[in-house]
Amino acid sequence: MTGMADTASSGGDTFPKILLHNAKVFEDRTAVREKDLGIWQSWTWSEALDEIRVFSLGLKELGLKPHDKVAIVGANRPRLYWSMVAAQAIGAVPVPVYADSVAEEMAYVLGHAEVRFAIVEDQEQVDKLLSMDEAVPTLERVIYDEPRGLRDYDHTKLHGFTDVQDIGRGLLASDPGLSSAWEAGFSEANGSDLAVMLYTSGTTGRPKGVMLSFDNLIISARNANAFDGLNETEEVLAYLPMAWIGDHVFSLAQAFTAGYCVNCPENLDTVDVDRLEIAPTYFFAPPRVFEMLLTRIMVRMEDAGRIKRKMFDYFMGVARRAGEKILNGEQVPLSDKILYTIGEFLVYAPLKNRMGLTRLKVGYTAGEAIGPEIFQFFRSLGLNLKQLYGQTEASVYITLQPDGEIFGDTVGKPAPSVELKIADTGEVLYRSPGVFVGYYKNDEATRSTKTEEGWVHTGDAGIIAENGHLKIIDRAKDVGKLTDGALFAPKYIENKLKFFPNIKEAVAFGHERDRVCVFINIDLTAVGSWAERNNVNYASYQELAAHPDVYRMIESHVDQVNRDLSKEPMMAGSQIHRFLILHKELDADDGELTRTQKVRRSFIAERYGPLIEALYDGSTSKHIRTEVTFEDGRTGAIEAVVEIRDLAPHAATGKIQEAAE
Amino acid sequence: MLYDIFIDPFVQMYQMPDFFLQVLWEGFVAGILYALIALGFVLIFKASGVFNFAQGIMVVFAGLTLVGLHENGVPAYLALILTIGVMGILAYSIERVVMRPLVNQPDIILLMATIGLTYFLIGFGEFIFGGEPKRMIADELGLPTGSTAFEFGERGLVILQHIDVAAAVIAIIMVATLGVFFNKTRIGRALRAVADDHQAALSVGISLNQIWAIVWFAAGLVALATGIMWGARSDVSFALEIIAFKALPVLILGGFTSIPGAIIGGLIIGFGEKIGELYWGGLVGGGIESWLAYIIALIFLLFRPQGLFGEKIIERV
Amino acid sequence: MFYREAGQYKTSYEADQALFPIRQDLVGIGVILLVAFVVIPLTANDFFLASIMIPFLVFSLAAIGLNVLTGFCGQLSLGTGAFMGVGAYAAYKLTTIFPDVNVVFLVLLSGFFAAFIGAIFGLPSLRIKGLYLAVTTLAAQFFLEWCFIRIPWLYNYNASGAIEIPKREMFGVVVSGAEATPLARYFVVLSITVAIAFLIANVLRGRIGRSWMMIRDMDIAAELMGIRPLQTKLMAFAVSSYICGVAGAMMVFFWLNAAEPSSYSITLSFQILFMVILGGLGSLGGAFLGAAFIWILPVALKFIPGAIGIEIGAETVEHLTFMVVGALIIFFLIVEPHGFARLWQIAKQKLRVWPFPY
Amino acid sequence: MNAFVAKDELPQSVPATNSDVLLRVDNVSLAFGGVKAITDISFDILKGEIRAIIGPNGAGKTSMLNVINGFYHPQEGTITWRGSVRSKMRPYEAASQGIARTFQNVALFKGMTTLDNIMSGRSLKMHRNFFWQLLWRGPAEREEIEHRRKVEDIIDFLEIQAIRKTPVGRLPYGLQKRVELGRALAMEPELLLLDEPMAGMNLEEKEDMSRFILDVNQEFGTTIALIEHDMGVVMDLSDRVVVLDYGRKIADGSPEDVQKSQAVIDAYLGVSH
Repeated sequence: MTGMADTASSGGDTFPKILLHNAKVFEDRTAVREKDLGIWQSWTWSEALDEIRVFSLGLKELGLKPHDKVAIVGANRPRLYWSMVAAQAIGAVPVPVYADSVAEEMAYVLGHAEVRFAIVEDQEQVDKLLSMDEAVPTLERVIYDEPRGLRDYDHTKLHGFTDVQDIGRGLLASDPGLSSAWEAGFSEANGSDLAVMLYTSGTTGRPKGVMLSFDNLIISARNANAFDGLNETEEVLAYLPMAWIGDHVFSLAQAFTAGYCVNCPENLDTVDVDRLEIAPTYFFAPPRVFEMLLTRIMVRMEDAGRIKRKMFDYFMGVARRAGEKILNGEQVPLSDKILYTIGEFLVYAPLKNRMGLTRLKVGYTAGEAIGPEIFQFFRSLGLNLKQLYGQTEASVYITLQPDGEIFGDTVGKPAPSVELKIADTGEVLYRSPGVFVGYYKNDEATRSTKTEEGWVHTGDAGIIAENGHLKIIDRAKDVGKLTDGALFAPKYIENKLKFFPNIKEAVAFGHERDRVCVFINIDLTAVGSWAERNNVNYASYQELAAHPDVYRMIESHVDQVNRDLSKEPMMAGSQIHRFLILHKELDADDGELTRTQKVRRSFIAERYGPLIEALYDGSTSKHIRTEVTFEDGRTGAIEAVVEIRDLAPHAATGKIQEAAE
Repeated sequence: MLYDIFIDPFVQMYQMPDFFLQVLWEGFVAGILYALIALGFVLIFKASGVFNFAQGIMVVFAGLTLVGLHENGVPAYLALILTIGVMGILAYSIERVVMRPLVNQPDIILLMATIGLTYFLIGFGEFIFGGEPKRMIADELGLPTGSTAFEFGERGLVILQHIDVAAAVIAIIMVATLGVFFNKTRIGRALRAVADDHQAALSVGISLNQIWAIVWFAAGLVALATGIMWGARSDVSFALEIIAFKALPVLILGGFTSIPGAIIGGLIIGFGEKIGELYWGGLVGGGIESWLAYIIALIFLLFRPQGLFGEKIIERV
Repeated sequence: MFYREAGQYKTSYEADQALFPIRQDLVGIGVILLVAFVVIPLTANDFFLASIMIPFLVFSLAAIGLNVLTGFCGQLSLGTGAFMGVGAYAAYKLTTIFPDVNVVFLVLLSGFFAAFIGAIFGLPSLRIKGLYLAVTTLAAQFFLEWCFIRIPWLYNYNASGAIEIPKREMFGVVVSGAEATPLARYFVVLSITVAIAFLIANVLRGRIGRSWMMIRDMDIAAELMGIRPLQTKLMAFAVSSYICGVAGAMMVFFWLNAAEPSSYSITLSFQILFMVILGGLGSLGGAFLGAAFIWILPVALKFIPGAIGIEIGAETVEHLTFMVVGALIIFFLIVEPHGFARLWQIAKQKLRVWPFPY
Repeated sequence: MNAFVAKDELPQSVPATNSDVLLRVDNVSLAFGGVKAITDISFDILKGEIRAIIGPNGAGKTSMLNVINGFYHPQEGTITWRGSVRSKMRPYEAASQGIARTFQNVALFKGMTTLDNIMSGRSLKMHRNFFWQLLWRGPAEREEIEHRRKVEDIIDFLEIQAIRKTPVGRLPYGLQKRVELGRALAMEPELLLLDEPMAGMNLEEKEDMSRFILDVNQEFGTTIALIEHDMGVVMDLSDRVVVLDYGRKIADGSPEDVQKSQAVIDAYLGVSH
């Protein structure tokens, strides 16, 4: 484990300073690529500096002042990343915002942050911002990257990215000394200054603005780089929302501190192809991405010829048996080693190639628990996939799995320079250099989250296993009790359900009730493909969800979960007694999921109140009418009669002494 | 020079009318035979849209089978019947093995397949019957031989080979039969329906496969007749295959789908070729028969791309 | 399976439009060229060079020529043999008239005569399409064949009526005539074929190649995009005939040594057409595959009975070869009407997405 | 012009000054072997407008487009293009004068990729001769890249990046239509003729396509003449509408006026819609 990295020695303590440093040290190394107009347009570090410099000068000319807040709205684009650093060079604070959030949500964030400038991707975002005049009275200027469709807009408040750059370029041409003046402008800034504000989407209440200093980000990033030995040769794909701390650290903080290259995909439809082309060496994805990759592999292999499928199954068996051990450097029989080598040629390497993970050095997953089978699948292919546990408030890193110490059910050991403790309530607390400065304009929340001594409440309940690894059970506030006193950890149950590819989401109920019941959301891709193979006809999601065969299949999954639960003494009491399959997909547009695709339990409980009632009053079906929002913003309603199934729980079999864990 | 081209031939025609008549007769007979081959093409093209390159080799194959059977001691008429049977089996096999799997493929692929078929039949025919030319069993089949000379004018003679007369008669009978077949019989009408619209034909309950087997069989019969006639004039050999190429300009002239077109086209080519060869050929060293038909067809195409009896193609976008 | 494309990203249009944008393909081509230029000359015997490789390459080039016209521009031609003959006779006349000029240069020059003749016979293509056009090209075939027989000047009034290739040297090495070694001929043929294949690949990926394909895929739309149909088609005829002409000249200069008019008969036209169709219309690689199939298969077939110890007369073998080739042609047309190139494409796609089916 | 003969109840278009007229059709008639497809039709298309041509099936709309871009030659009447009366011209000449079009039934080059299809629209703007093409390296490649950039802009504009290298034959119909529009745009036409650009599309695709058409009109200032069946789309998109029925013009004017015209209502009621 490496100690705290030295900030002064390698580049500087703010991103603008590091940029200057990188432009000197890495000069002609590619800093950023974007698939645009069919090819990977590339910029070296020195070109990036030039771009950022002129843009920054232009921003200043337009009136951007230190401590101003600058909203950044859009998909991952080099110019938007540059905008953040350009703003920081003036002393302003970038506030990346989720580009797909609805206008109202965005207006709240921008209003709360009191942004003066906004730098956005395209017409869609411009329209959104222009409609927020009242909600965001501070907003003075909107700068857009993509001019299409904006030609006829009133340009008094509106500027093109390149126009702003041209202003800067013009100034620079007329006054050559401006460049050094610009550099002098941020030389006085230091690591304790505010670097960025990220709004956490939060499962409840209004988003909170997490203020992070340069020190928070840069020290955390350097520690993480040292931990996994990342350097300027890495390639990463920037495809996760820019407003999310993960992307901010991976695609900006770590990229700047390590000097590696960030690749922006062409658009959301082409991420898979773009990943294949770039073959990132360092890759981060939430579990759902890995789930999707695995589901797609399995679905496609279902369509493969028999021989090929046999071969695939056989070698995946070999991989399951030996792959992880080989990756961990453990001893395996020679026969397995040989078989694994053949499998590598026939199956594993081609699979990794198709996923674009051939060159992967380190991969991380976090955000939610990943299904052990999914996790194991990727590791057994020889991919160094690891879990980490992090938060926006911690500048990501709280715990990390060190190489060779990978356990599916834990999230690793404390990251470098991170202290960890478990409160009496079971809640996990940590203290680290990455700990945030505070919530913006919300001291109360800051005080309740961060103690005087700098310990931060994660809000998660967890335990530290004997090997020193942290194991997360659930949200601290979500862990409840059944009326018979048995522990009820809804997320734990839901995750077990979601590990089945056919189940996309699950919502468990049971706190202060006599038994556990769940809502289940089927995965349309997986179940649809299953239906096709089994000649199950359906016209709509709703029809498929209500199909008796689907019910039968899901019932077997639930039963399997019950069997698993019955083996765990602490959980045996919370087996699922009843379940139903929801007639619609849970959707962020309807407020059922957060923007990061987490279920909003209380909202769902309220919305589907009649169904919960039905689950507990013993009825076998229930009529429900639900308001929905379509993609284009219109609303409508769908109605359905949802069937409810009962299951018999399994007898508890776990040994009682394990209950201590 | 210009005299040789534009005046002299006509002067000759006038001066030696008997020779001219003889040439015309030769042209007529050749034309009839071309027309017979073209007829085979048209039958298949009309019903299945396949440009059957193997028609030429089918002629040879039919002739060889007939002669070959007779050589092995089968009486002539029985051999004829057996040959008809063989052509039936061939038609059925082609439909089954070649045409059915290739249904709905582009024209050129079907054309290629028939050329592949040609190769196969050449190999097969030579393998069974050997490659040497054989004499057609015209006598045994009761076809007339010998010739009759008609005196013409003061000193001229026009000689008619009986076999040629028989050929002409048989050709006319075949065309008439086919005409009746197409217009009066149920299958014939079905065939025409297929030619017009495959879907429509299917919807009235006619099996395309049956129809194809039938047209290939019909084409096989035409081939047999052609083989006998042509064989009686020269010999039955694989050299006959080349006459298949002669049918192409005939088809261009007559249109790919028209039976009367095939006849008239055949006659035009037959007359044109003989007259061209005998009156103009000498000017350029002779042998122009080999390409004259094509040049005639080519020139013709430039002015009427759809052939004499083809339908006008209106391009639409 | 062998295609590991991850990490092959293009940062410029040059790289994106390269002839072989996938690295593995580039390596594959490199290996093939290495085998062709180094391994085969070092290991092959004279029979293999003279009876298999040289004709294979000559036919490949001819198939490329026809493919330009038929596969890329959509104009069916049955006159390939004759256009090859034009090249052969032109080169023969040229080398008799200018005995001191480099023979390879003359062979390449002779293609222009074929191109000119080809363009003339391409004129009807403005009005005539499909099978009808094929028939007009047959006119070219028979007319030109007739010329080869009836114009003694073309074969220098030889009593045999055939052209006999004189001895010619290049850089001090005999490359044509009876004395030339198979190895020397092989290098000349290989170099010309590879060079022309490469150059024509360039044309095909650019504006002109695209205009041909536009005519092929939908001539009306092409015209509405500003393509002049006649110009474009004539150019395809000319380029195609040039290549065929060069192939025809190579055929007699570096392979047969002597040729009669019947060497360039309709049979040759069909042979080349088969190579193109079975190889795959619209694929340069397919031209090589098709040529290999049509040329090498019969040669191989002749050896099979002997190899497995059955004594069959030469004639019978000949007949059987015809049958087998004919049957195989039909078989392949049924299995994959788009030719070996498509089979290779499918196989390649399978290898690229391995282990997935798509 | 016989505008006064029993036609005064028809909505007439506002007379435009000559300089604004991009194309004028005067008294054009077209017949195929005695069957009249178009009878004595006159109308004009102004620079920068979106002009819709509507009418029941078989009204002669497509024939009209075919006349405009030179595919059919009318037996009677004249066509004035950019102020000069046009004599008989071949379609490729029309193309070189800045008229591009799309087709009712997608007429893409099926054997080529999306990229190549759109590149084919640049044919007229590319000039490197055969010998440069042989060499590729150098001028031919530079020219290719120069045009590739423009084509990539169009791909970006139409949001079809994901299908750039897909053979068009494999694309769903809606996308094919979009590629075809891209191909026409690549010609940088002055007048763009769209033959039922939204036929067979679902609602979402129609909305996308409408947006593209409007964007093309506004961003590039391209004049557009389009045939469309969906009256909603026509009313939303077009500046002026000309209505044909049985090869004759029955109305001409703003969408609102045309909608009110009795002749149009009759024509549309006469056929099942």
